[in-house]
Amino acid sequence: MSDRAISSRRAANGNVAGVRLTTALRTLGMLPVLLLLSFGFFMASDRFLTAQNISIVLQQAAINTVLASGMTFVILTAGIDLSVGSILAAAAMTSVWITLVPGFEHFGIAAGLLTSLVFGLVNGVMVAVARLPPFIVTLGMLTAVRGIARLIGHDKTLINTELPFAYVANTALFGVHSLVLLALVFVLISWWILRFTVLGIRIYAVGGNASAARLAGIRVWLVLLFVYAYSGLMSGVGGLMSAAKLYSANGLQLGQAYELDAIAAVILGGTSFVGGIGSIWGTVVGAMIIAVLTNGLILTGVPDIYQYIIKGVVIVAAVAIDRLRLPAASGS
Amino acid sequence: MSDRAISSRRAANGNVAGVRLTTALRTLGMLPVLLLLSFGFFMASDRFLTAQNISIVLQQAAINTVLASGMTFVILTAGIDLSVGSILAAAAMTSVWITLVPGFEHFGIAAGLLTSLVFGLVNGVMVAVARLPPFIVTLGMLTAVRGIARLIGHDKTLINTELPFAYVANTALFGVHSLVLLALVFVLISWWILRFTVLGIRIYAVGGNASAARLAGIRVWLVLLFVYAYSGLMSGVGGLMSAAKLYSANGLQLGQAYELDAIAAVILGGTSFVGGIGSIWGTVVGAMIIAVLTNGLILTGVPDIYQYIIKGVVIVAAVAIDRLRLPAASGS
Amino acid sequence: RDLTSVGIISGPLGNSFYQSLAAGAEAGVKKINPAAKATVTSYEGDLNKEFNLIDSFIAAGVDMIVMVGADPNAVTPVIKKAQNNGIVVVGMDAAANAADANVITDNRQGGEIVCAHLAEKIGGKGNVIIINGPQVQGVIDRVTGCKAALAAKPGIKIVADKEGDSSRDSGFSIMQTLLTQQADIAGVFAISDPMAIGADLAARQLGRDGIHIVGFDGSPEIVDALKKPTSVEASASQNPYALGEKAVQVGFDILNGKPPMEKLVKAPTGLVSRDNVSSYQGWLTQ
Amino acid sequence: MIPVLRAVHFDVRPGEVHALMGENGAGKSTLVRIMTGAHAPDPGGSIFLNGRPVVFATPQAAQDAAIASIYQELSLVENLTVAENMYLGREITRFGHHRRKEMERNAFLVLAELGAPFLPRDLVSSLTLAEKQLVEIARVMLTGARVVIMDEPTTSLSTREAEKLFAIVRRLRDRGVGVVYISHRMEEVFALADRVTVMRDGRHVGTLEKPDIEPGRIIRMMIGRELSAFHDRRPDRTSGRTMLEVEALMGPGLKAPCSFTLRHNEILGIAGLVGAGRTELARVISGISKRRSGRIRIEGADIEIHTPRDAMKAGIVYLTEDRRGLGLFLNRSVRENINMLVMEQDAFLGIQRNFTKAERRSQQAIRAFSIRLPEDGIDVGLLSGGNQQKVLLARLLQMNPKIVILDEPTRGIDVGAKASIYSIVEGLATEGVGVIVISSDLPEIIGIADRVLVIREGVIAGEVGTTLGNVISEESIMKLATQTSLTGGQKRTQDYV
Ligand SMILES: Nc1ncnc2c1ncn2[C@@H]1O[C@H](COP(=O)(O)OP(=O)(O)OP(=O)(O)O)[C@@H](O)[C@H]1O
Ligand SMILES: Nc1ncnc2c1ncn2[C@@H]1O[C@H](COP(=O)(O)OP(=O)(O)OP(=O)(O)O)[C@@H](O)[C@H]1O
Ligand SMILES: [Mg+2]
Ligand SMILES: [Mg+2]
Repeated sequence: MSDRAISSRRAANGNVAGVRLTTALRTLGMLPVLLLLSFGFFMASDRFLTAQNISIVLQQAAINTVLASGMTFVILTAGIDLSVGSILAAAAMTSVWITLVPGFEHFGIAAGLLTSLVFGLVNGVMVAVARLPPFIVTLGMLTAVRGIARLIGHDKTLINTELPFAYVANTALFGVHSLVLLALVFVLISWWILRFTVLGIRIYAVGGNASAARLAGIRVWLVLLFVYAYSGLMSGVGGLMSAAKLYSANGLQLGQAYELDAIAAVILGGTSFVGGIGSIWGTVVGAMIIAVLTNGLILTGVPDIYQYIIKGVVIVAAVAIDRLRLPAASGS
Repeated sequence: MSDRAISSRRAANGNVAGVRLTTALRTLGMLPVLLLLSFGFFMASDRFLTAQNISIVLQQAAINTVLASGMTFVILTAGIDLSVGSILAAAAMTSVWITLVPGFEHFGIAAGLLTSLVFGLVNGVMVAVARLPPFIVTLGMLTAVRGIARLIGHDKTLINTELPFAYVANTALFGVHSLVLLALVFVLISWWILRFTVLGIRIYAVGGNASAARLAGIRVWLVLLFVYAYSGLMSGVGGLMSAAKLYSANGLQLGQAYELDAIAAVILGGTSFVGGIGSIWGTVVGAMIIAVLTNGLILTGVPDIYQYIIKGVVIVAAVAIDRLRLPAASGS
Repeated sequence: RDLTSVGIISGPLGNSFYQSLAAGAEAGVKKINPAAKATVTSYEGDLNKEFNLIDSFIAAGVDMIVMVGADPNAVTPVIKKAQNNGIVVVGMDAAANAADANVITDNRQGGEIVCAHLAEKIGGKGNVIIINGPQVQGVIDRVTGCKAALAAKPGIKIVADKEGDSSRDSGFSIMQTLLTQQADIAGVFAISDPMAIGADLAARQLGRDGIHIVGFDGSPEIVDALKKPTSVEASASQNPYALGEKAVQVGFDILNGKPPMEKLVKAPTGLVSRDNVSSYQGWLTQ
Repeated sequence: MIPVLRAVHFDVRPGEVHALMGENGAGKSTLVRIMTGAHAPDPGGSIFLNGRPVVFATPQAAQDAAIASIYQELSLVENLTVAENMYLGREITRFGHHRRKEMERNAFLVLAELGAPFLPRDLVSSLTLAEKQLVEIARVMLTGARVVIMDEPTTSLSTREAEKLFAIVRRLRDRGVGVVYISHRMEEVFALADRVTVMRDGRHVGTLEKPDIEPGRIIRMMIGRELSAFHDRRPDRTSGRTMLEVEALMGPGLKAPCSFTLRHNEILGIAGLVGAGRTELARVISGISKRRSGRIRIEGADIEIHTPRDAMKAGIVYLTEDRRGLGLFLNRSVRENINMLVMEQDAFLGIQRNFTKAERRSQQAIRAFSIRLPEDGIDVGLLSGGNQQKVLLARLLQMNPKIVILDEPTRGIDVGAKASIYSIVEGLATEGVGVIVISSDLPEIIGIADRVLVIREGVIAGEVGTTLGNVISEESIMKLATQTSLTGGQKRTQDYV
C-alpha cells in the first residue's frame, strides 16, 4: 500500500502528465506481459501468428472474457462469484431445452438469460440483503445450480442441431467471429457502466469503503444486488455462447472450474481482491493471457504434464513481472 | 462490522462475564447448525447415529480438517491458499514413490512432509517477500504443482501394498481411528499456536491491519511466510493420510478441488476473508458440517443430482441460520 | 498422402487407461511415419475444452485427429468443421457419431460379462451395489450391460447406485458410507478399476468379508489386487493401447481412400478374473 | 519527482518537549514517518542518535533504538483487544507463550492513569475514535522509549483527557525522554513546548527557543503572513424559526431520551467528554445508528429516518469524526470524493455522467477550502491529514443541506485553515442553515457556538448560552460535563487489581 502510494505520489508531484501516464499504465496492466508471451510463442511456432490462429485464440478467450467482465464487477465490490460456471451450464441447458419444446423454439435466448439472471439475483439477495459472506453463498450456488443444470436435462446431453440461435456462435461480421464481437460488446457495456455511469462510481465506492459508502447515502445493498445479478447475466451470456457453439448443452460437463479462469483473468488484470481498484480493460488483457497461454502450449506441442507446470509458472511470473515493471500498479 | 462492534462493546460495558459469553458463542460458531443437521439425519436414517457411522464421518472429515487448519492460518492473514489439493497430491506421490525405492522405504513420511513444506515455502516467499497477490500465486501453484505431482509418477498411479507408513491410516487407539487422532493432534497444535503463542497474536494482527502491524515492529513478511509454510505442511500431512489410506497415490486425481472444501470449512466456521477474525474450533465445526452433510445424504439414499442441490442449499442455509442466531458473530 | 502431424485427444491423463490409449495412438503414428508429429492432449471432461482443442488442431494444420468424444453427438459440429478442413477424425474409446470412423470398446458387453461373473460368484442372489461414474456414454453402457446381466437372476437386488469420480478415493468413501447404510451386501460393481480397489480397501478396513467386487478396465492395479487376498473378483479387460493404435491405423487408411468396412469398430472385452489373471497380458504403455 | 521534504534539520534533546508546527501538508507527518523507519529518507539525509548515525530501514529498527511514536492516522489492529494492541510487537512472553494476565494488568494501570473509560480486554473495534487515541497514547507510555513522537495526539480528545496527556508528557520529559510534539492547537504548544520548530512546504523555516515562543511569530513563520488569532464575534442570530426538533430520541450509546431544538441561522455546539455520546447522538439523528424511539421533526414536519440516505433526502448531512474509516474513499480521486454526494445531479437519468460539471465543482471547492494538492485527479489517500479533512467537508456542502452536523470539524486542521472553516460555518448559518458542531476543542466551541448542549454519559446534562442566562465559558461547560457518578467504573476495576 504505502509503496504504491509513494511512487504514484511522486508522479503526481512531478507533473500532471505524470499522473495520467501512471493511470494509463495501470489500466494497460499486463499488456506488456501479453505481448512478451505472444512474442515467445511466435518464435516457437510459425503457426501462432497466422490470421486463423489469432481468430481461434480470440474465440477461445471470448466466453471467459464475458464471464470475467461480470466477475470484475463483483470483485470490485470486494466480493467473489464462484457460481459462474454452474450458472453458465444451467443457462445453456435451459436455452437448448426450450428450443426443443415445440412452439417455443425461438425463446431459447430469453430463457437462458432469464435463468441466469434469476440465479444471479439469488446470489445478490443473499449477499446484499441477507448479508451472508459471498464466498459461501456462491460456493453453495456452485453446487446447487450444478445439480439443477443436470436435472434440467435429466443428466443427459441436450442436442439441437437446428439450434435457432446458432448464429450467435457461427457468423462473422467484417471478418470478425460473432463470439468475439459479442465478447467485445459486453466488454464495452461493462466499461461504459464502470466509467460513465453513477452506478459505476458507486461500485468502486462500495468496494473501496463500504461503510463510508453507506454514510454517503449510497444504497450499498442495491449496488451489491446489481453486481451479482450482472455477473449472473454474464454467465448466462457465456452459456448461450457455449450452447450456440456446441449446438448442445450438458449439465455436468459445461463450465466446470470456469470460475477459476474468470477470477484469474480479473486478478491478472490488476483488479484487487480488496475491492475498489481495477478496470475492465485489465480483465480483457488477463483473459487474453490465459487464452494465448493455453493455445500456444498446444500449438507448440508441449506435453500435457509440462503444460500444467508451464502454465502455473507463467501465471505467477506474469504478476511478478508486472510488479517489477510498475510497483505502483499492484494493490495487493 | 459496526454491528459486531456494538454488541461486543455492550457486553463489555455490562460485565466481563458478558464478554466471555459472547466470545464463547462466537467460537462455538455453527455448532448449533451442526447439531441441527445431525438431528435431521438421525430422524431420516436410524443408521446415522451408530458408532460405526460416527467413526466413518470422523474419518472422512479428518483430511479436510487438517487442510482447513492450515487454511485457517492463511485466511486469518487475509490470504488464501488454493494450492492445498495439489500439494497434497505431490506430497502423497513423493512419499509413496520413496517407499518404492529400495533402501529408502522408511523415508516416505519425511519425503512427503519435506515436499509439502518446500511448496508451502515457495508460496510464502512469493506472497511475503515478493508481495504478489496470494490468489494468483496459489492459483499458479495449484496448476504447476499438479503438473509436478503427475510428473513424479510419470502420470501413473503409484501403488505400494506394503506401504511402511500405512499404520497412519489403519490403526486405532482407545477405539479411535488413527486418522481421527492425527487430525485432532494437528487441530490442537494449531489451536495452541493461535491461542497461546506470540506468533498467534501476530497472525491475528497482520490479518487485522497489516500496516499497523508493520508499524508496531512486527516482521509481517515472516508471519506470512510462516502461515503459507504451515498450510503447505498441513497439506503434506493430508497427503500422507491419503496415501496411507489408499496404499497408493495418483498425481492427477488426488486432492482435486480440495481447496474448495477446506475454504468452505474455514468460512463456515466463522473465519472472515477480511482477515483477523476467526478460530480453529470454528473450522473444525465447519469441516464436520461438510462431512456430515456428505455422509448423511448418501446414507439416506438421496439421488445424486438432488444431493448437489441439497448440499448447496444447506451450506447457504447454515450461514444464514448462523446470522439469525447471532448477528454479532459474522464479519462479512 | 503421408502422415505428418496428428492431434490426439485422450481422457484425463492421470488415469493410466487414457495414458495407455494415448501411448497406443502415438505409437500408431510413429509406426506409420517415425518423423510425424503427434500432440497428446486431454479434454478433461469439458465439452468446451474439446471444441477448443480441435480448433487449435485445425489451426495447427494436423492431418488427422483421434479423439475420445466427450459426448457421442454433441461434438458433431466441431468434427464437421475439422472434416471441412480436410482433417480425418477418428473416435477412440468413446464413439463420436460424426467421426469418419470409431474404434471403441464394447462397454455394454464388458458390463455384461463382468456382472455375469459377479452374479455367479454371489450364487445368483443377494444385494448388489453399483458404484457409478460420470454420466458419459461409455459409463452408461457399462451400467446398462451390468444391469442386464444381473436382471437375469431374480434373486439379485440392486440396493444402491452411487456416482463417484472414478478415483480410488471416491470409491473408498462411497463404499465406506454404503457399507454403513446396507447391513447385507453380497456384491459390488464399480464402473472403473480404481473405484473397485477403493471399495475393496474400505470393505477390508471395516472388516466386512464375503463381499465380491468386480471392476472394469483390466488395469495393472486390478491385476495386482487379483493376485492378492482381496475381495476383488474380476474386471472387464480392455486393451487401450491396441484401441489407440487401431484408431490411428483406421484413420490413415481413410486418409488414403481406404475406409473400413464398418464405421464403428467395436473391440470386445475379455474377462480377467482370479482364475485367469496369471495369463493376462495387461496394458502396454510403450 | 519532487521530494516532499527538502533538507530538513530537526533535533530533539533529552528532557525537552520539542513542538513541530506547520500548515497542513507542510511535511510534519512525513518527517515523523522517516524518523520512525516507516518511510525511507532519500540518500543524502541521515539520522543521528546520541551523536551516532543510524539507519532505520524498518519501524522495528527504530523501535529497537527506543523511538516510539503515535502516528497521525491511527495504527491499531481493530480485531485485537486493547491490551494486545498496547503490547503489539513487544509482548511479554515466556517460552514463546504470551502472558495475557500480566499484560492486561499492566495495561490496566496505564489506562487508569489516563482515565480511560474502557478495559484492557475490550476489542479496539468497539471503541470510539477518541478512545482509540487514548490506546495509542497508553501504548507509547508502556515502552521505555528515549524518544517519543506524538503526531497530533489530541485532535479528538476533550480538555479533561488532554490535561491528563499533558501531565504525562511533562512526566516523560522530566524522566529525560525527548518528546516531539505535533499539534495545530496553539494553547497546547505554549503550555508544553520548550522549543518550537516550524516547517513550510517541506522546508525548515526556523526553530524558536522558549522565550521567543509567541503566537504571532509562529503563525507568521507558518503561513508567511499575519492572521487574527480568532475570528470576530458573530452578529446575533438567535431569532430564527425552528429548523430541527428532536424529541425523546433513544439509540445505542444514549442512556436517556434526548430532546433539543435547533433554529435556522443557529450554530448549536455539543460538548462533552470522550465517550459521552455526542457522536452517537449525531449518528442516530443522521440515520447511521438505529433509532430506538423518539421523533425527529424538520421545519415542523415529522421525518422518518432509517438510513443515512433518508437523512440526506431530508436535508441533514453529517461530517464523520472518522474521516479515513467512515468518510473518504481513499483510493479514489479528490474530484470523485468531492462529487460523491451530488453525482446523480450531474448525470442524465443517472447514466451518462457530466464530467465538466464535476470538474468545475471540485476546482471551486479546492479554492474555497484552500486544499493543497498538485491536481484533483490524485487519490485522496495521498493528501495530508488536514487536507483530507477539508475534502470531506467540501463534499458535504455540495449538497446544499438544511442541517449540517459537524463532528470534530477541525480535526487536524491548521490555524490558517481553521479560520476559513469557521467563516464558512458562519456563512452557512447566516444563509439559514442549521448547524450543529460537535467538538472536543472547548475554545473552538466557545468561539463559534450560539448555544451549547452538554452531554454526559449518554444524557443531555444541560445547556449553556447567553440567552439562557448562563454565559458560554469553559467553567460552565466543564461543570455540566464532569459531574460523574463513579460507581460503574469502580466495579469494573476489581477484575484487574
Ligand atoms: N506517501 C506519500 N508519498 C508522497 N507524498 C506524500 C505521501 N504522503 C503525503 N504526501 C504529501 O506530502 C506532503 C506532506 O504531508 P504530511 O502528511 O507530512 O503533512 P503534515 O505536515 O503532517 O500535514 P497535516 O498537518 O495536514 O497533518 C503533502 O503534500 C502530502 O500530500
Ligand atoms: N460502535 C459502538 N458500539 C457500542 N458502543 C459504542 C460505540 N461507539 C461508541 N460507543 C459507546 O457509546 C458511548 C458514546 O460514544 P460517542 O462516540 O458518542 O462518544 P463521543 O461523546 O462522541 O466521544 P468521543 O467521540 O470523543 O469519544 C461511549 O460509551 C462509547 O464507548
Ligand atoms: Mg500530519
Ligand atoms: Mg465523538
